[in-house]
Amino acid sequence: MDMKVIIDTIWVLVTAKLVFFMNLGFAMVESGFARAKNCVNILSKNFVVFAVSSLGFLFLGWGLMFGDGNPFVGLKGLFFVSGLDNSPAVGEAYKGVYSAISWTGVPLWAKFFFQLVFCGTAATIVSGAVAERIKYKSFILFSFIMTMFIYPIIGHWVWGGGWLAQKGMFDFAGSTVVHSVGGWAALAGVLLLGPRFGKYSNGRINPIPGHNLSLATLGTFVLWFGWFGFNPGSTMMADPQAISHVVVTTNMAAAAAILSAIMVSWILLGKPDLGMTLNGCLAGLVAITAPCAFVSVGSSIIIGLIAGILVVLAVIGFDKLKIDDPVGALSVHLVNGVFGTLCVGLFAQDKIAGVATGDGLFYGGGLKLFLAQLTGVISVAVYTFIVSLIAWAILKTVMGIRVSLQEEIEGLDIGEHGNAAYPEFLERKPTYSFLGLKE
Amino acid sequence: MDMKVIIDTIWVLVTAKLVFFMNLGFAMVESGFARAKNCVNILSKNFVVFAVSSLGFLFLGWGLMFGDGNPFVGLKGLFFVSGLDNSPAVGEAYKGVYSAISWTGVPLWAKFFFQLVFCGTAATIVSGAVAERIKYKSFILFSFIMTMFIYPIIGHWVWGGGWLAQKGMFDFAGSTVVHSVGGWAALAGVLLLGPRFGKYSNGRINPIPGHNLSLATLGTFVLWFGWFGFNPGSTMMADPQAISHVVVTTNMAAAAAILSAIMVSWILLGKPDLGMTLNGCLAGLVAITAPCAFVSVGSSIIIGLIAGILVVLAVIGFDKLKIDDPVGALSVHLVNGVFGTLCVGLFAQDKIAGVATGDGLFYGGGLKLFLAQLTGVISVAVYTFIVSLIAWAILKTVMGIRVSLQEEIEGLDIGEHGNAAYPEFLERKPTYSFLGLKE
Amino acid sequence: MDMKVIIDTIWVLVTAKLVFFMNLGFAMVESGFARAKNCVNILSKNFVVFAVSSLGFLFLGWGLMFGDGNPFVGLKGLFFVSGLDNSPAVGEAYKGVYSAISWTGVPLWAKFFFQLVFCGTAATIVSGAVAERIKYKSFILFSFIMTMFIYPIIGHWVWGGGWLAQKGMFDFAGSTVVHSVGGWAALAGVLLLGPRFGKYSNGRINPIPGHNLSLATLGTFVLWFGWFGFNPGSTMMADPQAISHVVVTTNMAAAAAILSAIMVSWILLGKPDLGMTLNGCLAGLVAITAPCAFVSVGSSIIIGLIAGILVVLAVIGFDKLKIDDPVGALSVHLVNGVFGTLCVGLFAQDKIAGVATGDGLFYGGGLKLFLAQLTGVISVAVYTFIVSLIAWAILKTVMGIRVSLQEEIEGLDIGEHGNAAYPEFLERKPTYSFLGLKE
Amino acid sequence: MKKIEAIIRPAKLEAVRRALEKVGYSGLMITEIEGHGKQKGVVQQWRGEKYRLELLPKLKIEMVVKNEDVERITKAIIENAKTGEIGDGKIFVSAIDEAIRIRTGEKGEIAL
Amino acid sequence: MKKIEAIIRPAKLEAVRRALEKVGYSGLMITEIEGHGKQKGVVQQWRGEKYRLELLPKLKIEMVVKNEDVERITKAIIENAKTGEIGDGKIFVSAIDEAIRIRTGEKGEIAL
Amino acid sequence: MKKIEAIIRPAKLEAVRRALEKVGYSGLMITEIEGHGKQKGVVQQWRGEKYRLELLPKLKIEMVVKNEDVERITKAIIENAKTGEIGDGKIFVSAIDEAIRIRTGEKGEIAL
Ligand SMILES: Nc1ncnc2c1ncn2[C@@H]1O[C@H](COP(=O)(O)OP(=O)(O)O)[C@@H](O)[C@H]1O
Ligand SMILES: Nc1ncnc2c1ncn2[C@@H]1O[C@H](COP(=O)(O)OP(=O)(O)O)[C@@H](O)[C@H]1O
Ligand SMILES: Nc1ncnc2c1ncn2[C@@H]1O[C@H](COP(=O)(O)OP(=O)(O)O)[C@@H](O)[C@H]1O
Repeated sequence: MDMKVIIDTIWVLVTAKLVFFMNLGFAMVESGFARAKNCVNILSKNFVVFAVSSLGFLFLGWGLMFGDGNPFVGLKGLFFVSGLDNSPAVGEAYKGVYSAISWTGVPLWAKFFFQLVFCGTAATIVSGAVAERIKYKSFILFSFIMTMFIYPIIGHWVWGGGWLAQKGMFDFAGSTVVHSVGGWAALAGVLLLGPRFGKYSNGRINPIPGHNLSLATLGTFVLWFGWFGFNPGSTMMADPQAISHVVVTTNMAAAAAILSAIMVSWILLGKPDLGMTLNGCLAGLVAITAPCAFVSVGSSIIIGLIAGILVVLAVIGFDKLKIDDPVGALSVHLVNGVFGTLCVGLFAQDKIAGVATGDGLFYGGGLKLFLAQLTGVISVAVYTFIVSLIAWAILKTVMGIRVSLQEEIEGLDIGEHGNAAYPEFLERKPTYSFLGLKE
Repeated sequence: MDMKVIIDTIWVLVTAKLVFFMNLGFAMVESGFARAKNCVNILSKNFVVFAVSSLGFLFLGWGLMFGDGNPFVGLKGLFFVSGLDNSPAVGEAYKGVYSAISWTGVPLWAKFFFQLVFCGTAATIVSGAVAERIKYKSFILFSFIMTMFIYPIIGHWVWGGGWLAQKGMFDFAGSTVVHSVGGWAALAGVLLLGPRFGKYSNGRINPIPGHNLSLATLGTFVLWFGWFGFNPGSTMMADPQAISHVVVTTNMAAAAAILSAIMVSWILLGKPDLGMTLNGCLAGLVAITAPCAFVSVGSSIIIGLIAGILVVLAVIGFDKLKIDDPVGALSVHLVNGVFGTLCVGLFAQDKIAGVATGDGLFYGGGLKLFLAQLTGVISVAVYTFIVSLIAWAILKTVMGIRVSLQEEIEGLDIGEHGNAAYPEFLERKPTYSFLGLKE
Repeated sequence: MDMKVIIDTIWVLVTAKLVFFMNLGFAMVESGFARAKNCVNILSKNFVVFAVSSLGFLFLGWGLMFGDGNPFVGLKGLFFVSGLDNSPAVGEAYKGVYSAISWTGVPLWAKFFFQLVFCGTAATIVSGAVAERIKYKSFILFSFIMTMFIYPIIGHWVWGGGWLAQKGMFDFAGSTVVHSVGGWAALAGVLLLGPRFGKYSNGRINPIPGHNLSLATLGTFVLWFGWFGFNPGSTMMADPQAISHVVVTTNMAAAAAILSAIMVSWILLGKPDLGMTLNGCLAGLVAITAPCAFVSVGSSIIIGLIAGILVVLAVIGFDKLKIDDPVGALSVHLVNGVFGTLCVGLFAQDKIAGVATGDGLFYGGGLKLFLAQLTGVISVAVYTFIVSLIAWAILKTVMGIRVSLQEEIEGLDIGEHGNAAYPEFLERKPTYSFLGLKE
Repeated sequence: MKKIEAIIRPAKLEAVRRALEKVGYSGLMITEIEGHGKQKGVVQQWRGEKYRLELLPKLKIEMVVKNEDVERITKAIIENAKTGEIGDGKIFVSAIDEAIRIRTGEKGEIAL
Repeated sequence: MKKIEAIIRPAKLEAVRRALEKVGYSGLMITEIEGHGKQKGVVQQWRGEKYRLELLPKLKIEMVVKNEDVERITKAIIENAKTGEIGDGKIFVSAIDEAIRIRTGEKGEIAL
Repeated sequence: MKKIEAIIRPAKLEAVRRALEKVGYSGLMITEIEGHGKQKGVVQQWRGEKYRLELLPKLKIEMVVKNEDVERITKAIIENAKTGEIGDGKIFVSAIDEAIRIRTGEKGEIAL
């Protein structure tokens, strides 16, 4: 057996496992940032979403994304990854219907698993933004739609040899394909759901503190760890220079974003808020996801610094707009997914880690790359937002997407699951309603 | 140095580390499913058990399992892995006393560590079932017995070239060797211990809710993650096709089991219980452990779907039988360990990922393979259950295995350890005794 | 591309990621061992410290540590890892200014990332010892000093081809370079800070129990897991025999230390304390860190056994000396870092896993190696402790290092961050002050 | 002086407190209690077994007030804690002999 | 009307409540308290240092009842909360001037 | 018999209890409450929004004592719970009709 295939398969599988592990990270961040009375519900959503993704992506998602077809959608080998394929053969030797991903010399199931964990990430992003009020059933159904009809189409455009790839748009590990897709789908949901009860009442913004910052911190560390699979794994082959480069740009962006988020919140809010610090880290990671292999370590620090500032402003901004996102998913994944994608057009340095992207605006490449990135950002926004809005609207009409007010007040744990997350601990029940006497 | 040896060693060690990490998963699932007053005790048990396994398996377990000997037990190089061995030499080139495991070309200590983490898993399974009433001391002693005399013997039969291997029984990653062995040993303990105080009183089954579903969910994610070491690592060499295949069957079985457990509990219990969802996931993983490399991805989904249903029924069934298993260890590991082992006989497709198992019943292979599997299931049940029963009985006579009623009511944390897991949080002390007014 | 480079890069990066993950472990152990009212602060410190390390080590630390220079400090390619370097070239072929680390054939950024995670570990050790009273701002500044001026200098001496390396001192994975450096810096901080309010009052030692032993156990498991990156990764190349050997010695020392810590606390304290058990595990891991590749598996067990005893005695001893270390960082990292380093001089067996250390005292090598180790221990102690003391003293004078008494009593979470870790749970506020009526 | 002890639904605390602020009050204490009256408990499940939590979380508000304020304050509480459903809670009034302000040592109504 | 305030061991709650159900009662409130009486505390340890939790978890049951029910109810509590060991707890009885049912506004004994 | 109900700062519990031990007492119950008096709340923030926790954690100590002990015990509490800052708390005294020791069934002052 070819050594290169073995090594690449190990790399792809090990990094895919780390990305899988990010499901734990999301579960802990989201439940930690929400109230105890909705904890079981959030845990359940984050748990079931990867099961749904697994089946949805196997059934149809993979085929639409990587099947040979037209620039907009895959058409061959649609169902159950059952098209002809002789992976790990590459290049000329490859015979099969998934040619868009035939450049990486690993077995078909390794490709599938790696792509699946990315699909799962896009789906799980939605969960946090719609938390504390969405019906469990409706969330499960939306996740099927997401992993079968929304994510794979965008994926086809960018990573499946579709029209955006042909336009010269670059998204190394998915600032757009994964994060902003998740973000736009979430935004559509949030708008149709409306804010949580009591969040914007009497003309005030009432903060609703999360119940467990230990869990949220734990989750953020796990996500940071998982990102060391997400970004360097996206080489899908063990190219030593590239993966080493990507590990460092990824880490530096996170580090810089943490420090800038701390500074900004210290200045704007008077104290270094831990929630903002954690969001800052994630913002840096999301922002560097597209450019991680195309920019220098120095640029990664700048990108991180800006991401950390952006996320703090975005969290405050969304609240001003009365767009209620309990965990900051929009500020992290949508805002910084867009920002990171555009950064490729600004900071890219041709072949810095091997890929011929051409130079970005700041490195003398002119607007060409930037415009390709912008096209990507806009078209993805339009498609994802509209399709998601329609999907949410249909769910809303057919079965409802929001729990009853009574259930929301008592907590979704009892209403949706009949469980309590912490049955033995005495909780300060009224906290959420008693807060909010703003300075 | 031979590249193949290097690569295989990396694969074996990395997957072994993931399996090691499952200790965290077990600790969190089990403590989350138990009451706060016993939390320190459960954490301690789950923590010490791998230390015990490490010493026990080093001292004797490895030798009994892999030492050359007769079909029932290893006899050479028994103590401290100190027999002659020239690993990573394989095949003809191998000179040593651990020939049953000489097919994998990695250094001896890599083999040892990989096998050790499996031994540790079998031992830790017991911990959950006997939780909330067992004496710490007795648990430690039983764990020594388990890792020195019970697990290695069964291991020898199946993986050490023993009589079951010769009979043509297949257990790829240990549905039987690890999970059902753990399960039978646990069952023996549970029967001798009796149910927790108050669990079955006044003719009712009194539910005793776990104290922390966040931890339990965290633990289940960690276990799922770890299983990506458990199953694909069991190739013990980096065969790209095989490991990719196994990663996907493993994941699909888990996903399917989650969804079927949710459906069944939604139908049977009215709401999608999170505890059942988590157990469903684990059930799917246990069930696919034996067949993961022998069945198609399609079959893995079917196996998962059935496992998810089985576990819900088993949890309810054991309660009806007044067999008190606080965390569902029997339903997960014993029932689905047996089920998964039999599935090999039903769903196997010859050489689907390389191994020549012959076809299972559903693929035209007739009853041959199924009967070999059944022989394995039954003989392992008989040996493990009887030896465990004797071991528990001796411990019971010599030093007692159950804490005093007074201590059980006050909690084992104070009684056994003098610690409190959450000394600053106000707990609703009487919950456990006040529940249970069944509909 | 040379296969060896690819494989070694994978090994280095994967193990580095595991070491990165130890940040989560530290965060959970330290917050679990502290009080709920300081939880946000501790999480924040543990979170920000890796961001600080990333920037500090990139900016200057790497250059001082690995830049070509004199035996005391690196002088070339100081800033931003920007010196000439043609990694992964090795030996004769290497052209660059970081020759001390040119023996490992991986890309420069892989080397950097691997070394960075070690630097981060040294910095995070400080955090636990100074917990529950240090100002957030001052901690951040000290961390910059630590990662730019303290750790890299010692690193240069031992791993950067400096005078201790030339003296024949061996520290495989950093018992001294990482752990005791962290420990000495922490000790200096603790002495200048003084004990927490109420810890030693009325002539008594008042125990201040940690708020969450589930988190502490979780963290310890994560650290144990991460150590399987820390120690075997320090080969910085995938040498199968060496890494397999190191994995097993690492694990055996931990296992032995757990059991001896349990035994000792059972004997000395009457019950097997979980906090001591967890510290015991970490003590064994720290102690084996220097000798893991130089001693036999049998010796690793002995080293672990002693480490487990040492840590229990040290925890009790530091308390007697009124040196207040809330999480036992000194007992774990300082005491056992020193002990482990000396063990190399006692237990080393020449070339047992490839490295020519010469034999230790117990294997007939005489005092030579031991004295080299001792020289290392003492000189590192002197440099680190004095420089740290000066750094802390300057911070104390310029901006203060301790929060106000009022803030300390109310908790640093409110004072430093304006956050509460668990706003919905009812806490037993006075616990900490009401305890301590010693037997 | 009288002590007013009101058991209310947790979700009604904000409304009650706002109302009290309007009518004026000098201080209050709130305790998390679990109550049991006519209201049926919440049904939960654990791994297949349903059970009813017979005790429901309630809040107890205690205020020591001047005799003449009792009427006004109980009225404010009733109006704002009422949903008309079983489980709205009760108010109990009892006598207090003496009140002391720890900070100043003042005694009697002035200490309230 | 009288308020019966009973301090009991947490583990005795179920027995007491079943007994109360038999003798009949209209409502109760339960508060988690920490108590200190003749009973010695629990010894715990933290990293080598032993300490005693002098305060022990207890439950306080409060019931407002008609004067004529006091006897019956205190008897039921005593019988079921008793172990004979130190730490069994106490019962205190005091006067209640007025009771109001929030849901209906009913006052007096009818509101209990 | 009288019931002394003292609301104090959590941080003052140790001092108060030591003082009580000196003057002697037969038993007490401690409840975690949240209080609101003249003292302003603590300001916290959550993701960019500041809010004030109007309710502050306090402890309620309840002791049933003989009439003649009221003076002595309230004095001990006041002396040790006082900081002079707003938020020090209050003491309320009320009448108790009857006390019963569950363990023995003893009634009256002897049961305290
Ligand atoms: N007699 C009583 N003594 C003490 N507490 C009572 C009494 N009656 C009711 N309560 C408290 O009031 C709460 C509401 O009582 P419930 O009977 O459900 O309300 P309502 O009859 O007003 O609808 C109960 O949970 C309990 O805590
Ligand atoms: N005088 C009192 N005032 C308030 N609470 C008391 C009083 N005496 C006892 N208690 C409460 O009763 C509980 C049990 O008292 P204890 O003296 O241990 O019981 P007993 O003497 O009946 O065996 C104590 O924990 C305390 O909460
Ligand atoms: N009239 C009252 N009724 C009930 N509790 C009160 C009353 N007045 C004060 N309290 C309690 O006492 C605590 C301290 O009161 P505060 O007015 O802040 O103190 P002070 O005026 O003595 O400085 C409050 O948090 C509240 O719990």
